Amino acid sequence: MSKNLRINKNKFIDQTARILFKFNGKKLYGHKGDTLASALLANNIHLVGRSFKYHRPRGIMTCGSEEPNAIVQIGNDPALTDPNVRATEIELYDGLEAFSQNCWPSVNFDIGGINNFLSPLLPAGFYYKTFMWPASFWEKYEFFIRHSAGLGKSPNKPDLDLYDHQYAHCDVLVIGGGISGILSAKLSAEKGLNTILVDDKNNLGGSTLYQDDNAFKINNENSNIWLNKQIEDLKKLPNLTIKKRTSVAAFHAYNYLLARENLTDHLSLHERKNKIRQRLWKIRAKKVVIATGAIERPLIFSNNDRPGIILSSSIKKYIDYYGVKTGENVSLFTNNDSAYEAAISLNKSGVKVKVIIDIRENPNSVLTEKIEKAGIKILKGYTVIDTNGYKRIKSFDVKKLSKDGGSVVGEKITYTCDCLGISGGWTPMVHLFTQSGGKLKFRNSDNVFIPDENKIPSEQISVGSSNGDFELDDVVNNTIKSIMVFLKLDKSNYEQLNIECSKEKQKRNIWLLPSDKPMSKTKPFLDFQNDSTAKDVKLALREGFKSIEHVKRYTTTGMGTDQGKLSNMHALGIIADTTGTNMGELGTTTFRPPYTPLTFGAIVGRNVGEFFDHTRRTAIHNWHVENKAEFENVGQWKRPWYFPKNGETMNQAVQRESKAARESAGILDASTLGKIDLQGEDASEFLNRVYTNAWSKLAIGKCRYGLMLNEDGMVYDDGVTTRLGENHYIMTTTTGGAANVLTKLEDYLQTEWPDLNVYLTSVTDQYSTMSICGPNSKKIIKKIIPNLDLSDDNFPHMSFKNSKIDNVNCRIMRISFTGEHSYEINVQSNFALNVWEKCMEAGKEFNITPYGTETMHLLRAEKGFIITGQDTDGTLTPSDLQMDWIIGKKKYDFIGKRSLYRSDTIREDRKQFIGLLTDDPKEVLEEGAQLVESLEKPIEMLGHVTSSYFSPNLNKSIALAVVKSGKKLKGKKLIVPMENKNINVTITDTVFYDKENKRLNA
Amino acid sequence: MFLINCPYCGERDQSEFSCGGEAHIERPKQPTELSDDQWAEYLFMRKNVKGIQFERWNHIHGCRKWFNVARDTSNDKIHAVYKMGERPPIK
Amino acid sequence: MKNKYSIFSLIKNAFSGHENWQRTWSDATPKKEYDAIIIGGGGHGLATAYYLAKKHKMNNIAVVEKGWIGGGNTGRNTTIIRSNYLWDASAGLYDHALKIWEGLSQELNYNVMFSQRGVMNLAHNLQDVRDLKRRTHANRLNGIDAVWLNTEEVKKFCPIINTSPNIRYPVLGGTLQKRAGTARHDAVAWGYARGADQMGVDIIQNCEVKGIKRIGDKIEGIETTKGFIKTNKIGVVAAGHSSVIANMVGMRLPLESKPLQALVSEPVKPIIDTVVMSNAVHAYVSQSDKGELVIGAGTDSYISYTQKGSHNVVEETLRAILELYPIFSRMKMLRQWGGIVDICPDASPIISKTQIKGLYFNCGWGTGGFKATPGSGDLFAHTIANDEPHKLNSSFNLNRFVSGDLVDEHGAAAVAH
Amino acid sequence: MLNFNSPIKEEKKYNDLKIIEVEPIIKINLRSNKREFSTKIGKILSILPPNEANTSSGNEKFNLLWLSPDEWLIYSNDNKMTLNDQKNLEDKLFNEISKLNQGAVTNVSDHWIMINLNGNKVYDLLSKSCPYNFNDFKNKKGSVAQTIVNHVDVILHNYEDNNLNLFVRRSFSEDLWLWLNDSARLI
Repeated sequence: MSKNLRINKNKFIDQTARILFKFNGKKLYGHKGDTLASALLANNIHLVGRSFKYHRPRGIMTCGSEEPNAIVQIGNDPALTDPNVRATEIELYDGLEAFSQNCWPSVNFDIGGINNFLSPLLPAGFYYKTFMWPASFWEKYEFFIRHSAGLGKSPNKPDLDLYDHQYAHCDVLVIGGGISGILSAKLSAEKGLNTILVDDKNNLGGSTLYQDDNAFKINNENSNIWLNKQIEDLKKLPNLTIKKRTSVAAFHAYNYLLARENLTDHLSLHERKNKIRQRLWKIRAKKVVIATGAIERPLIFSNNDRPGIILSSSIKKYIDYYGVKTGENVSLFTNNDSAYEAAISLNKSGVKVKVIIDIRENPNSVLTEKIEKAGIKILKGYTVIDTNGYKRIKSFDVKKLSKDGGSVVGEKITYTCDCLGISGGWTPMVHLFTQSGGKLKFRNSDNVFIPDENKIPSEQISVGSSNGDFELDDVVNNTIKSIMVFLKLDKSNYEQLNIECSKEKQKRNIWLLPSDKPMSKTKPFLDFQNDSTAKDVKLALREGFKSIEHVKRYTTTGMGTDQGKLSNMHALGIIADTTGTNMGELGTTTFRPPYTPLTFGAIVGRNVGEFFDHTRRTAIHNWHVENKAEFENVGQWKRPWYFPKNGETMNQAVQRESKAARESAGILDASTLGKIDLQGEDASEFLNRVYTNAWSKLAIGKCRYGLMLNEDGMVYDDGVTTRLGENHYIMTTTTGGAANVLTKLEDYLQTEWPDLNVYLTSVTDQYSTMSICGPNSKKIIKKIIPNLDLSDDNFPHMSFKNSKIDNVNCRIMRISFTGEHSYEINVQSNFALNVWEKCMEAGKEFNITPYGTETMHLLRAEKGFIITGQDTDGTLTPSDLQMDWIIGKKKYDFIGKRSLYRSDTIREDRKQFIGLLTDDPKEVLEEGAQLVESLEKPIEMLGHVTSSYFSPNLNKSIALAVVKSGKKLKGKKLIVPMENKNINVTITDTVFYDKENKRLNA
Repeated sequence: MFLINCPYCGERDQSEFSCGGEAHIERPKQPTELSDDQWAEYLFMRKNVKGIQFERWNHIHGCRKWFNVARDTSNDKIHAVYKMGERPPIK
Repeated sequence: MKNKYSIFSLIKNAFSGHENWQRTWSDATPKKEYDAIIIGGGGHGLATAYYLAKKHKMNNIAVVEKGWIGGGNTGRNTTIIRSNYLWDASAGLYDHALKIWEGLSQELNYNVMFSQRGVMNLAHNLQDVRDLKRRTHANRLNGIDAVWLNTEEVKKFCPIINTSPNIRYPVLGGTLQKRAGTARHDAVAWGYARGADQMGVDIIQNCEVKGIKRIGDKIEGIETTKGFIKTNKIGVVAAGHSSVIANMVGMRLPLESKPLQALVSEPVKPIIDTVVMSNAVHAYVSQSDKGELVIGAGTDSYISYTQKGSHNVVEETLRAILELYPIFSRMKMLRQWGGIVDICPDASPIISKTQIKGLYFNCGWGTGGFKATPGSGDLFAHTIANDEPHKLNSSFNLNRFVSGDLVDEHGAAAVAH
Repeated sequence: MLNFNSPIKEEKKYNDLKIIEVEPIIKINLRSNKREFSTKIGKILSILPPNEANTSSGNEKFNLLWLSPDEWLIYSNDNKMTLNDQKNLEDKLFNEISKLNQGAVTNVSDHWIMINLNGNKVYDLLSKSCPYNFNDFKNKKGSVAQTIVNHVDVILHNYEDNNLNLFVRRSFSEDLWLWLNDSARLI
């Protein structure tokens, strides 16, 4: 167990620096440059986790993002722990702590392993067929299912890390830093194009980086040496940006791509402080080059999932790049030449390769010759039929394949081993291509889906093995050729390359390798993480699930955290074989973003906490804060809700504020109301069309209340509009409706009525508005603006005056939302705070009382004024609101007019706006409570309470409501049925206070 | 995110725009003359095309101008952009 | 009669290596003529066929599906089931469905995994509170089990929600329906298909409708990629593609088909045991039995049939998720996808006859059709079989857009003051 | 005299970056689709409103930014202009244009807050949350862009190399200011 399998020879791993890490609590050492996987393997640890369903022991199978098994929990700080991290991707850092997942009590002894023995009862979709009796028990079964499912654990404290976003715009984006990506980027940047090259590793070069065998040469140099020179040249190019540790997650339409850059996950915890963990690049590229490479396929045979069974190319990388032997008694099993590359590397490193099982009858290339010369045994036309060992492979059984490959013949041979390398050929990584909308075609010769060059959705190209070129000569030559066309290059420095590549391209493909046992006795895994086997796929087909999507969903194949990178092709192959369909016709499942899982943090970036959403503040905001206002969120605005004094509750504060406003003076910051400046000779006509009432005759200097409808006749917004000049108005809207109203009005102007000469400009932020109301309001205004004639004759209700406060111009409107004599001061915002303070100073002797939205609501409710959005809900017409008076009957048209005369909008039994008084004047109704006439079931609901308050000025509870046929029901008794009691109420008029409007001019 | 070529400001990211739905639905000049059925056609009924759709977009975070776009709703490809009041440049 | 599913049949089949399971449903080739044809093999379409056969004894019927059954919104939604709707008509419709859900696994002998883990809707501003209280009161009086929870009760019910008063839009309370929950979406389609198939319904996949033949105002049949099929009754349950079918008979519908996106995280051990929805901080989340967080995003504003939406919608959704559940910041999005939802102006569905005799539409479910699947199928079957709507779907007719009697489920239309 | 209170009143310095609010600045919004409009503006300001999209014109006193085919923004280079001078200019424009039905003139001095960003990292900073492609903009003095930064509407004016003025609505300005500073420290 504590063996060291490190070979002392490597330039990629810094063996001078030892790094301490812990796996399942055990202290281990690795080196800088290791991944967790390579460090574990160097410590001879293969068993990393347990599978999802059967809890079978699983080990490291790959060296990249396709890893299905070796996924671990990193760290145990509840705020910073990361579930489901691939050991093959995470770079080792000092102090890294990793834990096996989905096992209890430990990965070595896992109770859940019992599922493996129950597996005959747990075929694909078993849960659809059982757990139904008794009916009420599903949730009890489900509890156990839920607790045995899941992989790692979610953090349970808020994340402490920072995430960032960055937009980038480039001419060419090259995805993948392997040999074809490097050549593409170089050609592009040399042409002078603004180029970005991204690669998910910390080193450019892909697999060529460590391909130092003399069987692969470019211009008489070993391919790795040649490539290194290209990389050095590349780094000098001025208009090239290289982003390492950056993985493209999504390729959206219009060449919009998302790439995640990892900035700190490879650093020790103390080095991460105050650094951004991940940055999401939002890249808009004119052209995209996809050079994402290919992934080696496993082979599907019984018990192909044991720890120690590793993809052959990964074995090669562990040896050549990480300097780690994956075992000391290794055999290989293959259907193509890739395994021989691994054999050469193993041989060079002094690892004995016992035998290579090749399903091909006559593999015959420079590589195979090399191997045979080295004295390594090759069994040609053979297959592995089973493996043995529980927590690590111990041996495997081999038989000769029949001619057609459909069965096995002859004697069983058993070989011992501690590692079995497997290679089933290669699958191009076409995920990003298909995400972008590209369509694939199937190449029968070697069973791969590759981009269909006739179905490319945008300015993009796939090159290298992601385009189906797997051999060095094809990769290099075709990449150069196609990039030259794609970027319209006349010539390149690469036209006379001499490439030696000695692999044989012959493959023999058998999706599901035969066994000497009946199918039901075998366990040929397809999706290693989700434990779905070839048997499950066949069962699904027998049960009538024929579409690839049905099979995927029924068997869960391809739905693990690796999203089927290893399993999808075999599943398709087995379906095609079983149903006798051509794979090209079968098609693939949809590849969905992201390519590799993306943290929520990276997607959200910095819009968390205080930056979750904007806070809009009025110019007087700081005064409110200093004066201890409680705030209400109204849209994005912060509005003072009430101003509690000396520990008052909200109710106490509101009662005090409301009384003060009626008895002496109150002041409200109304700056959040939307304000639109209208100019142009058709401004009056425009208002006629957008409001229900008539505007042409409004005199200059006068104000008027307007009601705006949607085209479907329902009340949409309201506010007061003032005529400042012949062709000049200022309109106010509700706070929440401001932006939408302006957009809607612009829409009508630009698209329906372009003939109208009217210009709209938002001035919401230009002017701050403070409303002073109450019997002493006049005296206060007089103090601030002594020279303004405030007599009712000169300055009547619903009119305005231009004036000056000190040196600053302002507009004073005499309008009222409280029913009191009141003034609204509109002043340039940068002077508003000072004007407010002046009002407070001037009002001091009258006990001027600042009030917030709650008191405003109460005061207006006493007068029966509506609040759109509170008393209306988008289903009420002006007539429903008992506001027939505001409909300009003589007007030919206005927005929404026609809708008011439809058969269901003219009905008399619609819900209508009314007032309510509770029989018990102390009883305050709950807003939202329903109104009924009788409690007999089924209960018919007649309407609901929209606004409700205890009125200090009337010393009783009042409410506003909408009730079916309410207009006709004045005086009628209704019931408000609450959970624990029924409240008796009577329908009244909507105006509770000062019905004669005497106070307006008081 | 689409890249939309505002006829006034040039190519901009979709996040600067808002979509106003099907284009060339003219508001009836004389709504009062219409039957309930005809009014409902104007108000609610839509072609909801799968294929080339003519639709309205507003460069709401830019020049605030409305304009028309011919976009294939089956693949989101924009085929043409043209100003309000103009006829579609393609069929 | 097919295999009955049970633990015993599972054991029995285990002994024979699961070689003897029968087909869940058979792939039919179209007959020349049917008494009725359902266009669209999603959950609603298959349920319609199931109830036509079961309750109305119409067995000579077919479901035609252009792809594979359950491949549209049935297999793409976030599987939330609830009935706490505001208006009486909606509450009636959705609670009818919920009641069927409660016995559906047993009725279909197929475990649809309906899990009544509760659905909680959060309020973040004073108007939210008014609206949700209004809904809670209405629900209670309509016999729907909704209760109002204050902030502490919200926290108690789902402890991982950030209920701090210092967040941008603090949680001011919420309404909870305990009977609500989630189900396994694919199983619903497969279970109904199996049930319908057992009663003789033909399920025809990979059969795209290319045209509808009618003489005068009477339906004659459909043109498909598998040839002409005669029928006098067509029920269209084509979700996002409803307008495409309507256009075949020259009809326009009050629908817009828009992208709706959803996503799942990598699977983790149980961390959230209910469904939480929020309108103002727009996101909803639950956790699947597999352990994935299932998160619903919003719709885009434009029409699209691409099954793809804009990235900013996903970003906004996750922003809301992290505001309410900052512990999820390190969780990883595993898979993201889109569906095409057909949305009515009043956010309520259409289950209705049309002016063409024998042509019926069931559409407009917008973002929330899954929850209604059994009820929708039952009521649509009733409407087709009787050529008259059931009382429970009479409000959801096409004429409401003409007369103005909308069932506006948007709630409060505007934020205002 | 009333006190002037702009929302930010700060200047912040970072590596290669300086952010400062510059106020008071007079800003006037102009709208017109009339032919004589341009001449009138030329007479009053001695600058012609630019016709080309995303550009500006200017002299030592004023800048005139293109906002749309019928909309422009005037802002002054001088934050010492008296209230009276401001009022006079506004009135003059209003009387010559709006009163004569040649368009609209609206004072938006306090609607927009002007923030000056200066330094080599200006565009890196904005690109953290602005989808706009600055590749051409940054090389062309006088360029104008209306876009969004951290989801807020802004007007950007390329004043000089790596020196731009950003206009944001007053009610959003403190929020955007916080965001700009939080971002600047992360560059």
